[in-house]
Amino acid sequence: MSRATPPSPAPAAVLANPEMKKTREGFGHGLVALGETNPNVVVLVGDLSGSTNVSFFAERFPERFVQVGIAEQNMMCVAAGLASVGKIPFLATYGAFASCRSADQMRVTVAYTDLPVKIAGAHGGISVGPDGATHQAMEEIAIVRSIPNMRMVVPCDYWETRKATIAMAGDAHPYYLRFGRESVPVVTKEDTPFVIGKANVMREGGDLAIIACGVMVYEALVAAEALASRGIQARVVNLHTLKPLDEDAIATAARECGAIVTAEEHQIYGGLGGAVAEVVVRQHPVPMEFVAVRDRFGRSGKPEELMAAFGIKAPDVLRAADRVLARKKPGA
Amino acid sequence: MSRATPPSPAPAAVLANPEMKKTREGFGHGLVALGETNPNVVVLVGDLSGSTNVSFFAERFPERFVQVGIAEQNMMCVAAGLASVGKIPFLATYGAFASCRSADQMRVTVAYTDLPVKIAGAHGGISVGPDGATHQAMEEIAIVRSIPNMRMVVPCDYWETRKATIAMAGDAHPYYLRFGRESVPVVTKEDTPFVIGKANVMREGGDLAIIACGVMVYEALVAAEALASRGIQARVVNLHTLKPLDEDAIATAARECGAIVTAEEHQIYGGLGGAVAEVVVRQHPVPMEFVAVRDRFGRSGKPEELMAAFGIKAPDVLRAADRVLARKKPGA
Amino acid sequence: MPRLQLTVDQLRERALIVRRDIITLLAHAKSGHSGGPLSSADFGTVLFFHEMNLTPGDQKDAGRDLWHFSIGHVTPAIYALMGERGYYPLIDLLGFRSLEGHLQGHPSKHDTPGIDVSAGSLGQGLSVCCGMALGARMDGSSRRVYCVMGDGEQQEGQIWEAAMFAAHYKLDSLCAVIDYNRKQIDGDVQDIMGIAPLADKWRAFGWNVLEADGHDIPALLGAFAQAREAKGRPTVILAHTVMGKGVSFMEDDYRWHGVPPSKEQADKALREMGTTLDAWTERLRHHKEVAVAPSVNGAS
Amino acid sequence: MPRLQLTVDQLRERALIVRRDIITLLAHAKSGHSGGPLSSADFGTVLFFHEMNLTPGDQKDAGRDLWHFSIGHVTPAIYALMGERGYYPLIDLLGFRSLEGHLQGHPSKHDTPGIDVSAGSLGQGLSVCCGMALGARMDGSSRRVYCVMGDGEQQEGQIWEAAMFAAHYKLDSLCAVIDYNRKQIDGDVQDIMGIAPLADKWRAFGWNVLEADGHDIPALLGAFAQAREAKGRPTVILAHTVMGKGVSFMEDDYRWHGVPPSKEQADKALREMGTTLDAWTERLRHHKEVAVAPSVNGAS
Ligand SMILES: Cc1ncc(C[n+]2csc(CCOP(=O)(O)OP(=O)(O)O)c2C)c(N)n1
Ligand SMILES: Cc1ncc(C[n+]2csc(CCOP(=O)(O)OP(=O)(O)O)c2C)c(N)n1
Ligand SMILES: [Mg+2]
Ligand SMILES: [Mg+2]
Repeated sequence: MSRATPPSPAPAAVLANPEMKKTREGFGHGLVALGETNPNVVVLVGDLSGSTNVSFFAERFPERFVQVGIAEQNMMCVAAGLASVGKIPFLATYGAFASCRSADQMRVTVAYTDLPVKIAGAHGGISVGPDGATHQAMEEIAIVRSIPNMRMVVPCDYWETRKATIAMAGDAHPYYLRFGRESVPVVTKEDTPFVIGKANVMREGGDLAIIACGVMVYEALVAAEALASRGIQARVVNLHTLKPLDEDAIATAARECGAIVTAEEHQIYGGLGGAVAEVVVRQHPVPMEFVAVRDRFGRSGKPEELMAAFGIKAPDVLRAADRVLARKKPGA
Repeated sequence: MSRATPPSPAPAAVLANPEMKKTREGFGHGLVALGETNPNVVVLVGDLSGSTNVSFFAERFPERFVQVGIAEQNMMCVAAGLASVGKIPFLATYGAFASCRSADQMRVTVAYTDLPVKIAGAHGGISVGPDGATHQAMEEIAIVRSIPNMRMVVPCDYWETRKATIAMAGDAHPYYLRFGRESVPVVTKEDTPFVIGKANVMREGGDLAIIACGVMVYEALVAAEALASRGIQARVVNLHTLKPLDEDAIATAARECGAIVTAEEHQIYGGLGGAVAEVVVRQHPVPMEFVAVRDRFGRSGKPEELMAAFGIKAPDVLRAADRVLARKKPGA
Repeated sequence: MPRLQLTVDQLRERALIVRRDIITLLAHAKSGHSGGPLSSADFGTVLFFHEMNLTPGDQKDAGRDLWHFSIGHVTPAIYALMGERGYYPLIDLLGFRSLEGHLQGHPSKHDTPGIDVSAGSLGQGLSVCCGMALGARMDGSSRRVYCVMGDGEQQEGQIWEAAMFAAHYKLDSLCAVIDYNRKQIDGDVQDIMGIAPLADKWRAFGWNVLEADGHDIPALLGAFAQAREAKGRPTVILAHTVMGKGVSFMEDDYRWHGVPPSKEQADKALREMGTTLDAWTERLRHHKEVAVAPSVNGAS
Repeated sequence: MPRLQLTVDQLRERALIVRRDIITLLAHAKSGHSGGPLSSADFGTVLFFHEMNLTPGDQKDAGRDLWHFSIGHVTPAIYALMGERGYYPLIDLLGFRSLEGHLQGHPSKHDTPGIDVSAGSLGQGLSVCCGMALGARMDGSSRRVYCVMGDGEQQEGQIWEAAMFAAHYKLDSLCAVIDYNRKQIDGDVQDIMGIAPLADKWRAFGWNVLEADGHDIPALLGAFAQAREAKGRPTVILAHTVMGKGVSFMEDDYRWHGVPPSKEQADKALREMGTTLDAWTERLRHHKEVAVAPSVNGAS
C-alpha cells in the first residue's frame, strides 16, 4: 500500500471549504492527455458526449472518436473489435447502462477474451440527483467485481480520475472506471501517487479504519476530523481500486486498528463493504460497520439532500464509527 | 431459521450412494404443478424449452406458454408487461443470459417496478460441463443480490427446486431462481420444510459451520461426514435463499461454532461467501474460509472433473475446514 | 365516459395547456427535459383526451386501455397529461423531481399514481407493451395498448426484438407512436446513427406503418382511427414532429433535449403561449380539480 | 499465397473433408452441435480455402483478413476448418470439449491459436466485426472482415444495432454470411419467432443483400466476389442451407441442432461420406501437417 503525500490529516479548514471539481472532467481531461500521447486510444460514446465529457476528446481527435448512438450492447462489442485489432478503446455511457445494459457483452466478449476495453461508467451513485433511480447506478461494484479478468477503479476526485484514466490505458486488460456527475471535493493533489491496486492512506490512525472509495473518501475525512476532535484517531484508507483489491492494506488496517467502517456510494450488498469483509474474515476478523445505500432504489432530489436521506454523509460515517468502536474488543 | 426434519447427520451410506436427480426437472415439475392450480401462471422461454425443462409446462398448457425466441432483453420486459396486467410470468433461459443479457431490464423494468416476474436461470455453475466458460454462469448471486427488490433462491436438489418454484409464485415480488444442468444428489425429502428466507440446518454441529447452497450442500455434507469421523462436528447450513438473507442463521452459526466455511458453485467475489461475510463482520466476527471458483472463467470438461479442477468438491471443503479450524480462537 | 373524444379545437386548446404545464413545471424544478416533451405534446393530448379509454383513479379497471412511454425522459409531458386528465392534483406538477414530490425524473410506479410500469432506460417499453397486449388477449380482453417511443431510441436493438415479437404474435391491439423529431442528445439522429428509412424498417418487421404530421391534430386522429382498423398486425405511427415545438427559441434545436428553461426563458415561452410564468404557476397551484372542465364534452 | 483460391472441385472435396472432421470430432467428444456446423461447412470452406487471406501461425500479420463466427456453437465446423487450414495439428480435433484439449465448446481466444475474439453468447459477433472493420479503416488497411451469423440468431436485437452501425459508417470491408438453415434449438425459425422477410430487413437497414444456395460452391464464390465489389455499404449473404446437410438422417431436423452423433451414428454418417469412423479417426491422429497438401494449388 502506498502512502499518500502527505499522509497527515487534511487540515480541517480545507475539509470545511474544499475546492470542488467534477470527476467526469478528470476523465475528459485524462482522455485528451492520452489522445496526445497514444495514437491507439479511441473513444466511443452512446449519445452522451456532453455529460460523460468525452466531448473534450471528440473535439480534439474527431478521427478517433466513434459515436455509436443509443446502442450500448453494440458499443461494448464494437470496442472489443477495435481492441482486437490493436486499439485501446474507451467507451462511455451512464454507469447504469455500462454495467447492466451490456453486462453479457462485457462478460463474454470483453472479459473472457481479456481485451483492453476501458469502460467508463458515468453518473455513478445517488448523487446523480434529479434524474432519479433509473439513472443512479449503484450496483456496478458488485457486477463488475464478479466477472473474471475485469479491473475496476472508483476514484475519489478530479485528480484521481484523471490519473486512473491515464493509468488504465497502460494496462492490457479490461477496466471499469466509475465516476459521478456532480462537483466533489478535491482531496488529492496533482502529484499524489496513484498506483492501480494500491490503496492510499489519506490519514493515519490506529483506533479504527475507515475504508472508502469515490466521494465517500471526503466524507470519511470529515468524519475522521470530527473523531479526532474527540481524541479518536481514525485511519482513512482510499480504496480506489476495487479489483484487484489491495488485500494487504485491508488486512493491515484490520490488524492495526481492530475495527473497520466502510463507506461507499453504492448498494450495501456486494460493494466495497462486501469486498473488504471478504478479506477481513479470511485474514483478521474484526467488527465492521457499513455506510452504504441500504438495498433501496434511489429517487429524485438534490444530490446533497439525497446523500443525507440515503444515509451516506459524514455524520452517518461518524455514527458507524461509534457503533464499531462500541463493538471493538478492548485488547484488539 | 427452520430446522430440517431430521437434522441428524445424513447416513454415510446415503451420501456415498445418493439418489441423483436434476434440479431443472424440479423446476419443470414445479411449473406443471403451478399450472394446474394457478391460471395466472404463464411461462416464457428464449429458444431453450428442452434444456430448461419448461417443455413440461408447454405441453400441458400451450395457451399459457410464450416462445420468445433468442431475445432475452425482450423476454424480460414482455414478462414485466404480462405481470403488470395480472399474470405471474416465469421466464427461462441459461443463467449467463438471464443474469447478464437482460440485467438492465431486470433492474429497471422488473425490479424497480417490483413486478412478480420469476426469472429462472438454468445451467448455473461450472458443472454445466462441456459447453465451457460462456455457458457456465457463475456471477448471478453477485449481480442479483445487488439489485433492490430482487429475491433469490439457489436450491440444493430436485425437491428444493420444485418447492422453491412453487413458493416464489405465491410472493408478489421478483425472483431469480438458479439451478444447474446435471443430475445432483437428492439431499432433502419431499416433506422437508422449505420457507423462503429461512436457512435449513442439514446437520447439527458446534465445531464449525459449513454454509452452502446449491449442489455444494451435498459436498458440505460429505465433508462433514469425513470431519465427524475425525471427531469434529460440523454444522451444515443450507442457505438456499440468498436474498433475503437469513441473518439469524448466519449469526447463530458464527456465535455457536466460532468458525465458518462457505461453499458455492459461483465466483468467489460477491457470492454466498461474500453475503455471509457481510453478516459475520457486522454481527459476530469469526474466521471464515471460502470454497468457490477463484475469479476464473470456466472451461470445457466433464462436470465432476471440472468441479475438482476448480476446487469445489468435498475434499476442498474439508481442506477449508481444516484451515479455518486452525485459525479458530481456542475459546471461541 | 372514459374516452373523452374532445373535438379538434378542444384538443388544440388542451395541447396548449399541456405545453404551458410543461414549461412551468420545468422552470420550477430547474431540472428536466424540454425538447421531447414539447414534441410529444400534440399526439400525447390526442391519446389522453381522445383516443384512449382511461379511468384515472381506478387503475385496477380491467377494461381501461394501457399506455406506456418508453421514452421515460419525457416525464414533463407525461405528468402534465396525467395531471390534466385527473390522475392527481395539478399542484403536484410543481414538485417535479423534488425529494418531497411524487413525480420522479423518470416514471416510477411506486411513486406516481397512474403509472403501470417504471421506465427510464431506453428501448424497453415496446417489449413491456407486447406483454400487456399478450396478457390482455389471454384474458379475452379488447383493451388497447399504446406505446410512445423516440426516434433516437430506435437505435436500441431491443426495439427490434419487440417489433419482431409483436408481429409474430399478431398483436393488433398494440399501437406504437414514434416521436420522430429528428433529434437526440448529441445532435441530429441522421448524424449520430442514422435510422432512415424508418418506415421500411418497420414494414420489413411486419408492422402496419402509418405516417402523420405529429402536430396536426386531425391527421393524428385519422392515424389512430386507422390503427384501430388494422387486423392481424400491430401498427406504428411515425409522428413527424419538431423538437421543442411551440417555443420559438427551442424549436428544432437538439440542445434543448435535456435542459429546462430558466425562469426568464420560461416566462418568455409562456408569453408566446398567451400567459406568464406567474399566472400559470397560480393556475397549477389552485386548480385542484380534475382538469377537464365540465363544459368540455366528448364527441361520443 | 494466403488466399488459397482452390478450384470448385477442390473446394467440394475440401468441404467433404470438413464434414468428415465434424462428425468424427463430435463422436469422440460425445458432446457438441451437429446441425449448424454441417449447414455451415460449404460456405465455411469457401471462406477458408478461397475467399479469405489467412496466415495461420502468424496471427499478428496486419494484412490478413479477419473472421469471426458469431454463432459460437458451430465450433465443430470452425475447428475443422482451422485444423484443415493449418492453425494446429488435426489430432487436436480429437480433444474437442475435453479438459485437456484446447478446443473449448465455444471459441476461446486464450485456448485456441487463431481465435481473435471469444464467443458463445449469440448476437454479439457482428458488432465485434464492425469494430474490426472500423479499426482497420482507421489504420488505412484494406483487410476484409467476415462475420458468420445464424438465422435464429437474427432474433437478437444487438444484431440490428450492429446492422445500423455498419451501414451508418459505410463499412464496405465487412461481409456477413447468414447460415439460413431455417432451424433453431426449439424448432423451425418461422414458428419460434419469424424473421421473414429477412432480405427486406437487411435492405431497410442499409445493407447490400445477396442470396445464394449455401451449398452451391460456384454460387457462393459468386456472392463473395460480388460482395468485394460493393462500395459504400456492407454486404450480407443469405446463404440458404439445410441443417445437418450431408448426413441423410440429420438433414432438416432441428433436433440435431445441439447433439452429437453416437459412435454408431457417426460411423453410419461417415460411410455415407465414403469413409468410416475408424479410418477418419486414424487420419486425424496421424495427419499432423498443414492439411492443405502441396499438390493443391490456388488459382491465383
Ligand atoms: C439505455 C439508455 N441509454 C441512454 C440513455 C440516455 N438518454 C436519455 S434520452 C436519450 C436520447 C433519446 O433520443 P430520442 O429517443 O430521440 O428522444 P428525444 O431526444 O427526441 O427526446 C438518451 C441517449 C437512456 N436513458 N437509456
Ligand atoms: C444470447 C444467447 N441466447 C441463447 C443461447 C443458446 N443458443 C445457442 S445456439 C441457439 C440457437 C441458434 O439458432 P441459429 O442461429 O439458427 O443456429 P443453428 O441452430 O441453425 O445452428 C441458442 C438459442 C446463446 N448461445 N446465446
Ligand atoms: Mg428524438
Ligand atoms: Mg438456424
